[in-house]
Amino acid sequence: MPRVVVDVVLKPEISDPQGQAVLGALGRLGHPGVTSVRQGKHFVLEVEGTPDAAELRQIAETLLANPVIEDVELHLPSD
Amino acid sequence: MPRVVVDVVLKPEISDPQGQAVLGALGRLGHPGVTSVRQGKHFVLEVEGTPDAAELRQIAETLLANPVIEDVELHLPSD
Amino acid sequence: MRIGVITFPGSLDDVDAARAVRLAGGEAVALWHADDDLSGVDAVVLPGGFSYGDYLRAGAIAARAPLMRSVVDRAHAGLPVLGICNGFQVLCEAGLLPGALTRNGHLHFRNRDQALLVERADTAWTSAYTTGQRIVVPVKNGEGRYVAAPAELDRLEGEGRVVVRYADGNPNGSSRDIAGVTSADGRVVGLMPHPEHAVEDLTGPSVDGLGFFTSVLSSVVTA
Amino acid sequence: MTAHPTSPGTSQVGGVPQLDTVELAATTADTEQPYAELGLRPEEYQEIREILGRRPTTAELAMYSVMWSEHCSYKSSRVHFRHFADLPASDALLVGIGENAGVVDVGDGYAVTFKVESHNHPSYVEPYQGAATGVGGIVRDILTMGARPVAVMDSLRFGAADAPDTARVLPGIVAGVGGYGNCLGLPNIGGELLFDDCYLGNPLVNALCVGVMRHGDIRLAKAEGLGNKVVLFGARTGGDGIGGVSVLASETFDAEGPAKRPAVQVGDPFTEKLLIEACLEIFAADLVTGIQDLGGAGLSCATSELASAGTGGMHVDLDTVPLRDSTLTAAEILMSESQERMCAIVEPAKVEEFLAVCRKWDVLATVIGEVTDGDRLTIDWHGERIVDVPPRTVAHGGPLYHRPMTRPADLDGLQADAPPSSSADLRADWLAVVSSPDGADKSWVTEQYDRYVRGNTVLAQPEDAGVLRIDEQTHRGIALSLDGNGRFARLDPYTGAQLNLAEAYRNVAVSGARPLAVTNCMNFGSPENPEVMWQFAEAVRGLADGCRALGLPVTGGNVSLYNQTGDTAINPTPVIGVLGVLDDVRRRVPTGWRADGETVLLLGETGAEFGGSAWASVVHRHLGGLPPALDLPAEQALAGLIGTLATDGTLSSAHDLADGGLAQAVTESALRHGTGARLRLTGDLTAALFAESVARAVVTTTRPDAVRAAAAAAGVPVTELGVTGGDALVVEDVLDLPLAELRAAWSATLPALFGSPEAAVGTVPAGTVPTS
Ligand SMILES: Nc1ncnc2c1ncn2[C@@H]1O[C@H](COP(=O)(O)OP(=O)(O)O)[C@@H](O)[C@H]1O
Ligand SMILES: [Mg+2]
Repeated sequence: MPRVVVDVVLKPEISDPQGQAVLGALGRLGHPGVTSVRQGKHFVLEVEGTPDAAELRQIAETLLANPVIEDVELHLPSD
Repeated sequence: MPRVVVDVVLKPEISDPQGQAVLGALGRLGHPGVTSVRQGKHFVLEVEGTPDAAELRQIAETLLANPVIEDVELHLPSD
Repeated sequence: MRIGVITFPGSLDDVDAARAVRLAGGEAVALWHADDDLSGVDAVVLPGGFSYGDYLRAGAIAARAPLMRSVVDRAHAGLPVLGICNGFQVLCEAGLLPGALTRNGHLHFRNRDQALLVERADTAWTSAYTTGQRIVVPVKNGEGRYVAAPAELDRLEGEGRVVVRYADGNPNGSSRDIAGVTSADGRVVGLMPHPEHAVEDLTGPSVDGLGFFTSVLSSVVTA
Repeated sequence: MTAHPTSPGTSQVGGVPQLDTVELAATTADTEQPYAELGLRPEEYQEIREILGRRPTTAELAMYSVMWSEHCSYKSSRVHFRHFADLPASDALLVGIGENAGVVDVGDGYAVTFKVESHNHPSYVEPYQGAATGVGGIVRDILTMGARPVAVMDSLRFGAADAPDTARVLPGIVAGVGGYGNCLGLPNIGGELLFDDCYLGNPLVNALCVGVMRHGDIRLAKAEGLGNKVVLFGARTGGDGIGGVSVLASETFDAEGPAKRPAVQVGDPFTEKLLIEACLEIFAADLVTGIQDLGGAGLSCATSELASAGTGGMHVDLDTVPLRDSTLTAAEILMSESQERMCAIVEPAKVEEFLAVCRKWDVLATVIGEVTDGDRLTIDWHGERIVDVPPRTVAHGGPLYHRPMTRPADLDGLQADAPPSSSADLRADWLAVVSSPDGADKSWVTEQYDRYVRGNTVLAQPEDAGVLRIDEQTHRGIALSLDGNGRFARLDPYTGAQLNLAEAYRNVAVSGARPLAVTNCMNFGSPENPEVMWQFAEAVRGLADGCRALGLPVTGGNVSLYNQTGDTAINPTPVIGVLGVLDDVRRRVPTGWRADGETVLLLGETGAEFGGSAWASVVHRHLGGLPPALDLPAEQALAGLIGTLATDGTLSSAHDLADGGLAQAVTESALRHGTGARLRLTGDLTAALFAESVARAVVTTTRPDAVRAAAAAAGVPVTELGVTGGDALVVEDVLDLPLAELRAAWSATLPALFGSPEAAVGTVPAGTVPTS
């Protein structure tokens, strides 16, 4: 069954306390080489038949992400 | 600066209430073609210098994910 | 005066909102998310809770409920709508109010008695207060950090759309201490703190929250 | 589905996997079965063979093994419960021990059900989900009785506050308790947070839930009525937690944690919330004849318990169970501890309506079987019979051990080792006690819990007891307290259990309520250690004797054994919950001082009792001597006195004295609303401030003469301590503690250890941060 992956990330201007917390923990645990962490969401969808790119883009942009604060990366099976 | 992406997904046998809720919403919103949704976390790390694959794997598997319930997919810049 | 209180799957403070409506002197009408019609109510409250578990994003799935289409249509025609906590999140997700509510800056759920300053005492839900009045009501949320692009925040401030602001400390890292905002016409109000938990001496930190519910009664009468 | 050490697969016959049926089992007596791996002893396996007259099938073996585990069968502890059963009948008790939870009459036709349960080992393995599913499980027990769950409480114990593993488990456990309860819309109205080295590697997570119903609404877990349908509803069944709770809770962890690492369950509070609303609608429409939640041992437990409590048998078609993972074996489906599931017995004519209510709430519901005549529980899978057992033997036929018991060899030495009895610096000791992790402000934890939801919370943490209104017209209400003290129980488990009971009773009484009934969670080490078994037996005997003296029934509870790391057991830790009733919640008595100029009185008598005290522990790192002397008649007199004074509104505040003595109590009363006091103490000042003598409370009033008169009539000694007011706690000629200094010391401790909630950056590793 075709799998579609959607990654949702916060817009750069929106602060990300979860990413910040991870970055802080990495520093304390001795990984100073990591200089920035941003945390987003990762969706894996299974689709029946041929995925309809337009429909999936609409799902990703209007339901899976909130366009006020988030951006979307859509990975269709052909990608 | 090199970017490393880590996707954290629930192990297949662990239930995913969040994915279930999204799937339910998709059904109600008229997208019956999507038959399964799993929700995970998506981390984008920026690393200074050349990323050390072993160190990053350790970070991903012990800090970003809880190995009791989650699996990790690590995408290094060269991937 | 009939005030509808919508129950979504996972709504929790619907019983509290209905009680607050009754104590204010209104009639609380239970509305169900899956229905289409608002049963002719004069105003609507979207209560707190965790609709759909707050899975995906707080309020995101509830904002797409069938009844919300009617709420959006009627709100554009001036129906007073109050969103409390999860209800505020739903109103933002439904596009009735600007901005978004995100994970608290400290990453914890936070329940405490919170001081607020009322900045707009002329909306449908705040006319019982005076501008600058200080009130104390509970705040309790895990995703209550109000955010919007800086330019959008400037615009909202410029238009006087901030209804209540946190005082004596910001419980969740909200931009510019914003606790609640209104639509341009002052009929739709959303806030993270819970006025419905401050309506009785016995159970609340104060009775400061009752004003939201008495306000709408007079606003409906005069509308 | 990855292979699991405790999940028996299909049997191999000539290298070909073949379904293990009853028929096959009857003809293959010699097939080797992995009973030991499943936690059964050879003689237990033998007994199963005798019961069945053949070897068990793979599926039957799975059922017996989980149901006969320590966790589900109470095989080590059950013989000691006769002490509870022997208690005199109580008029208030509507349903006693043996059901999912006991039920108590609280007047005006209302009934209250409450119970406390442990989720210790799962919370160690996965703090957030372990604690969350602990709350979920106890809520379903309460729901099953027919009640609307109305509040939760949590009692938490960790290793040293600054130990790295405490930093690993505490934030997740607190977030899990809050995450689940908040999302269900249940106010958290109290609990405990304590630290002791003995809990390192074995934290205790005990959760209590309380529910309210009308007398007529009580439901029981029984399958009756030939032809009635068995309906499974709630979440799908998955491969999570197979053998989880039961196996995990019936095993000792070594330093690396559990040897077997069962898949952990992930809680879904949203589904549970829908389950609650659907059940309450189903109850209101009278659509079930019996109901049972699925907790430990999952379907094995629900089907065998329902069937054995009923009059007939039961047949289940396992292929109808909705699965999340189609590769599960029959045995795995029977053992799965997937959360948020319930099982109901429904008359055929009501099935459609039942399913319609479930649809309304988006709850998946499936008819999986029916009540049969005869007395067998039969289960089919892929058209073959894989289970055919007498259900009682699974549910209640488990082994009963009379484990050997010996008084701990070190106890005499421990009791002889009395703590110091005099303070070198009262002021420094005071600050040390109230800023110790046990004495410090708990709001770092309790602010993560919703206390307001449902709008009936009259008192919640940090008050002595949680108080809830249950009727808005009559103002009837209930009070609850949950208390334990592992130090007292370590020094003397018999007296210690009674002291814990006395403390919970006192907490309920000082809030203005009349104590009515008791629940308990017994947290102990390995029952295979005779010294631990002795501690357990003594604690149970003590609790029962205490309840007899106070005239209170034990309505139920839970036993958690194997709480130890390697060979070292935790302190014996009975956690006791007491339920009380208030005829009018407007008469509740809070702990805090609000007004200046009120008289501060001490009720009760103080002796130089420091054994097991917080002061000895914090200041001298000492545990030894005898715990304070028990005086249950004095507790009753104090409770009666405060009840009288609450009813006529004479008291402005009341706060019981327990851990940390008077110093701790007045610190809390003063800091509640920022009102100080001037006190004058006489005699032995160390005892006056830090002794933990029982049956005491500090009260404030504007009518001290009325209090004195009532106390004299009740035979309760009264000492005038001073007057409220000012911004310091002053003990004349002894010390002066500005409230600002006191508050800084008291409130800084937990944020310093676990991260300031104001800081944008948390301390929680991402793996334990839930993504919602
Ligand atoms: N320490 C105890 N004191 C009194 N009753 C107990 C205790 N431990 C268990 N019980 C009772 O034994 C019965 C079975 O307990 P349990 O198997 O934990 O129930 P459930 O599976 O419904 O959670 C219940 O009635 C419970 O209240
Ligand atoms: Mg049960």
